[in-house]
Amino acid sequence: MSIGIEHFLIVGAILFCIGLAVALSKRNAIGVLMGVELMLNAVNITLITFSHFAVSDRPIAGHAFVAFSITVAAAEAAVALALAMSVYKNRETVDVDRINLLKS
Amino acid sequence: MEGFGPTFGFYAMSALTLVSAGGVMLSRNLLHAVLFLIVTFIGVAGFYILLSAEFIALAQIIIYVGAISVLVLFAVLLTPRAGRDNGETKMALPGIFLAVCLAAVLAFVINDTNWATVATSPELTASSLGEALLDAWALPFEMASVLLTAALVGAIMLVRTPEEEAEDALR
Amino acid sequence: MSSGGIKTEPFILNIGPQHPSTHGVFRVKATVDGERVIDAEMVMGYLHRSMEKLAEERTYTQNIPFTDRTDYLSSMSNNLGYCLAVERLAGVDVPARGNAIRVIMAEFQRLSSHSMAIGTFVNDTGAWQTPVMWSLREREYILDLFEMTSGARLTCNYMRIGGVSFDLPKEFEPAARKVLARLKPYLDEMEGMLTENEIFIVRTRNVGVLPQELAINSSASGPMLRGSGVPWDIRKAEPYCGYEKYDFEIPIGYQGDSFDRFLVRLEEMRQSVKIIEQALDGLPGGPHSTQVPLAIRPPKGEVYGRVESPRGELGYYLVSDEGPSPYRFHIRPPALINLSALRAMTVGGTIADAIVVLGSIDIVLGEVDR
Amino acid sequence: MSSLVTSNWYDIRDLSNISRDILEGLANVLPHGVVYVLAPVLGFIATFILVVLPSQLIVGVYGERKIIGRVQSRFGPNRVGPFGLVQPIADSIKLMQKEALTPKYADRAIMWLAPIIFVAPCVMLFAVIPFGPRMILANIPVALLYFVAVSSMPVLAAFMAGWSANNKYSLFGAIRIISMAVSYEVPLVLGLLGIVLFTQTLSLQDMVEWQRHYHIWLIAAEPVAFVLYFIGVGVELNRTPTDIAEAESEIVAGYLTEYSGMKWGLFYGMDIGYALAAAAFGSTVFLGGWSMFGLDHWVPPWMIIIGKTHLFYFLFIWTRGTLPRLRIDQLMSFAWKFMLPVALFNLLVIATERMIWVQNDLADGIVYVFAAVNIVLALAALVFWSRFLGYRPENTPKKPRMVREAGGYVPLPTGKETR
Repeated sequence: MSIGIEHFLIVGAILFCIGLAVALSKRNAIGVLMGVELMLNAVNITLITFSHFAVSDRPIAGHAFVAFSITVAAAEAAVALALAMSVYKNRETVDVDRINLLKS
Repeated sequence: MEGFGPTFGFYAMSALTLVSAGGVMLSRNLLHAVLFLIVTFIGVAGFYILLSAEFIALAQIIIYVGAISVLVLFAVLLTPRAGRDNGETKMALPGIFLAVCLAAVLAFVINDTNWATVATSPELTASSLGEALLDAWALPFEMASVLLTAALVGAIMLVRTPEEEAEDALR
Repeated sequence: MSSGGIKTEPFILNIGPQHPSTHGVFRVKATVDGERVIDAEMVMGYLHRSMEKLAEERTYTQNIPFTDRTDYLSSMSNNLGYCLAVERLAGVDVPARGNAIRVIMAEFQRLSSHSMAIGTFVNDTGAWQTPVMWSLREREYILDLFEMTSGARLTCNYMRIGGVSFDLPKEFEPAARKVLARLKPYLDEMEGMLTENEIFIVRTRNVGVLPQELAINSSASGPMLRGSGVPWDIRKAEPYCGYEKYDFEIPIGYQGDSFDRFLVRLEEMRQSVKIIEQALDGLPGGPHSTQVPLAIRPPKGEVYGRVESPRGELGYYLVSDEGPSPYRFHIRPPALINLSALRAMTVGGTIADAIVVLGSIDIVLGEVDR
Repeated sequence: MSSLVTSNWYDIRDLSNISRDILEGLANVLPHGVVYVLAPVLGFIATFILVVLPSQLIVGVYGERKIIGRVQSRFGPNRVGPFGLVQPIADSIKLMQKEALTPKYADRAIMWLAPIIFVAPCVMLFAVIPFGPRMILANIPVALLYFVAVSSMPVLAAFMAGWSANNKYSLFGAIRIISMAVSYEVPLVLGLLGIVLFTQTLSLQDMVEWQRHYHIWLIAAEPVAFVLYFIGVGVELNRTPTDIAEAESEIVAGYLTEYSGMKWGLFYGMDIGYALAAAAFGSTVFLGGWSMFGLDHWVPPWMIIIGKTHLFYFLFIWTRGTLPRLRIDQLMSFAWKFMLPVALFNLLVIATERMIWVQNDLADGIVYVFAAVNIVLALAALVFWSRFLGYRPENTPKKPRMVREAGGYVPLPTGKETR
């Protein structure tokens, strides 16, 4: 039995969909953020998989892309959490359903 | 990828990653969800090692497990006890339905495509990654550093209290 | 972890009654916001043994052991304060040798108590047991001297109305000089280790500041008051036992923080060494005690006698109705009254600061709760 | 790699010979493939039995208690067995007999998991430490990163322990430990980055080879990195003067408050295990690892590295026995205001030196010049930066004021004495 590119891609896809479901369904802003992190990780798995398996003249591109992705994810997590804190400070809730300033 | 070791590793890692990702979805306690998320990150790092990307795997553990999850833990602890449930919104069912549909489509595409793969994977080391980052991707690399600085400043500005702003205004 | 704009719910942290650094069974109900203490309520009385009431059923002489057990780290000073009050009430004179022995013992007691206070204080700042072990080591030598004279190490019960219970043994003086010779380098060592230690300084400087006015208004005494820069010492202000004959100085602090209180205690130990040396040099002969009846019946009246105990002004208020036991027996415990300023000193600091402040007050719960 | 050891199994300078011979012997007997599974297991057990366990019991528990005892002018354990040597075993037997309590409202699953998660990374850390030219369990090319990554795990375990106990003191410990770990990881990694710049490798074995080749230890070449490592790792390990997360006098025992019995014992034992791992890593990177200026030809290299590890560990014990504890905000500002700028400055200096070295194609001896320059710069940075941040030790009065008469106010001195 051998493990090929499809196996890794399937895992990445499932992880992405779980992340999407979490991000779409959670009420807590921090929960939504966790879903987004899961999706980013799923994408990273896919990138590394392609870098490992796919035919390419420059396979290191996948690794480089993942390095950037992790960097951006770190920045994104910091800013998103700061936003959540800031929203909580002003509205005293992190419930995304109740953050509806634009609704009259 | 042949042999018992990689196969076993793959299934073990898949089980670990996907089960704990499901835990993020299902657990009622937000802190449990964060802990499941950490396990997911470790599982993803395991995948990277299976794909012989050790440097990325360890960076994943340092950044995700060591820093991002700690940040999330902090955010959870700073919200009051009432804000620590992990419930769903009204739009949960459509969201989950959408995710399932997407999973089906992706699975179909992945199975249907005839992937062109290499027989022997290239040897990708940390030093080759470093050379690539400073050679082909020098501009994105510098921009990432600018982004990090901007995020740092932005995060600090967002969580500043009115008193601190007043203090700075007086200066 | 200050949370300026974020509305957080402060929570109540019970420091004590079972806690490693409350020096006994004392409880601070601290309301904390993150690490910061925003309110502190003291709860005491866990060790109350109703000594003041019990003392009304016993004769004046029988009450002396009670005073041992209030402040169990400085039993000699407590004995002395009580005996002075009774002597003043009954009009008993103490022979010169008795007074000199009393001074020697009280000052040795101050050395042992301050040594313990500094040790536990540094322990509260987080030094892992080392300073307290060193302090205990030096204290043991002093306790050996007490054992030599009174037969007991901790609760000595040595002073009597009219003098002391036994004369000094022959071997006391050389032994005492040996202990003093040992103490001087130890004090230098302790001073060098702690006043040069940057971590210790940042932990204690500007922590638990007690301003002069507040110190006086809360009627703090002892090293607490002197640390705030008020030169008040009963030994100078109202000399007893012939303290006016000895040459010593009062150390006072700069701004009343924990570090100042530490400095004052350390310097007081040096001054005590100086006093003991003078007393040993000029030790007069003669009887060590005047004979008083065992069931002494002082004339009707009331008296307040006070001494400078290691913790501050220790006062005994006695009312006599010409009976064999006091009609009213009241103690002014310095530790309790020094503790009353705790809230003002801890609020606004962190939890770690509160522990340091509590350590710098040097409380003995046996005295606080009596 | 190195040709200094023979490959005879009796050459105890390299214990891997023995294990290799055992494995080859087994390979003839056992079916094909089994020996490959057996090898890591055997290596793991061997490492654990040979290094971790005795170090931990004899040096970690007994040595620490004995040395701390001497520091505190007492004897330390001297009752159980000769010189009290059996004390650690007696302690662990006692701990196993005790009941491991779980509070009623604790999060049982996490509270049960936390000690296990705390233990596992400790043993993993020893896998990348080279104990000899070939005595290394996993000679992975990114060993330095591996070490940093794995050592960030126990922090999470400690957080889980503190949070799950549902105790306010535990929660304080948990919050403190994660904030400390996040703050100190940054200067620590920046310090190690300077090492990587000089040695051009992430592999610990190659670092040892580098130090052998240039006949200099990296502690001399980069003193700032060593200081950053020592302080940073001390914070992460919760060693005094930075044992803020389990500050006994403040928050009882921090995240360990509600643990008892062998669960507490695991935390306690693994604390020492982590300290030993950090010491082994530190002596590999900074103190030349198993090499010793040619002495490694005569003495088994694993003896040298274990000796250095214990020497390094002695530093931890020494600071623990002598220093008071910092406050959490002071520790944080020390990390961000002092250590981070110094680490960045150090990195700049190292990078410049490396550039000069490479571009001018200088001889090997230039390392000594760089070492001298770095030591001078380290001292200068220490003095200058601390003065810049407002460190004025001469303003702290060392003696109280003295008066002769009681009574009245003595006005407060103005100006300089207050800081």
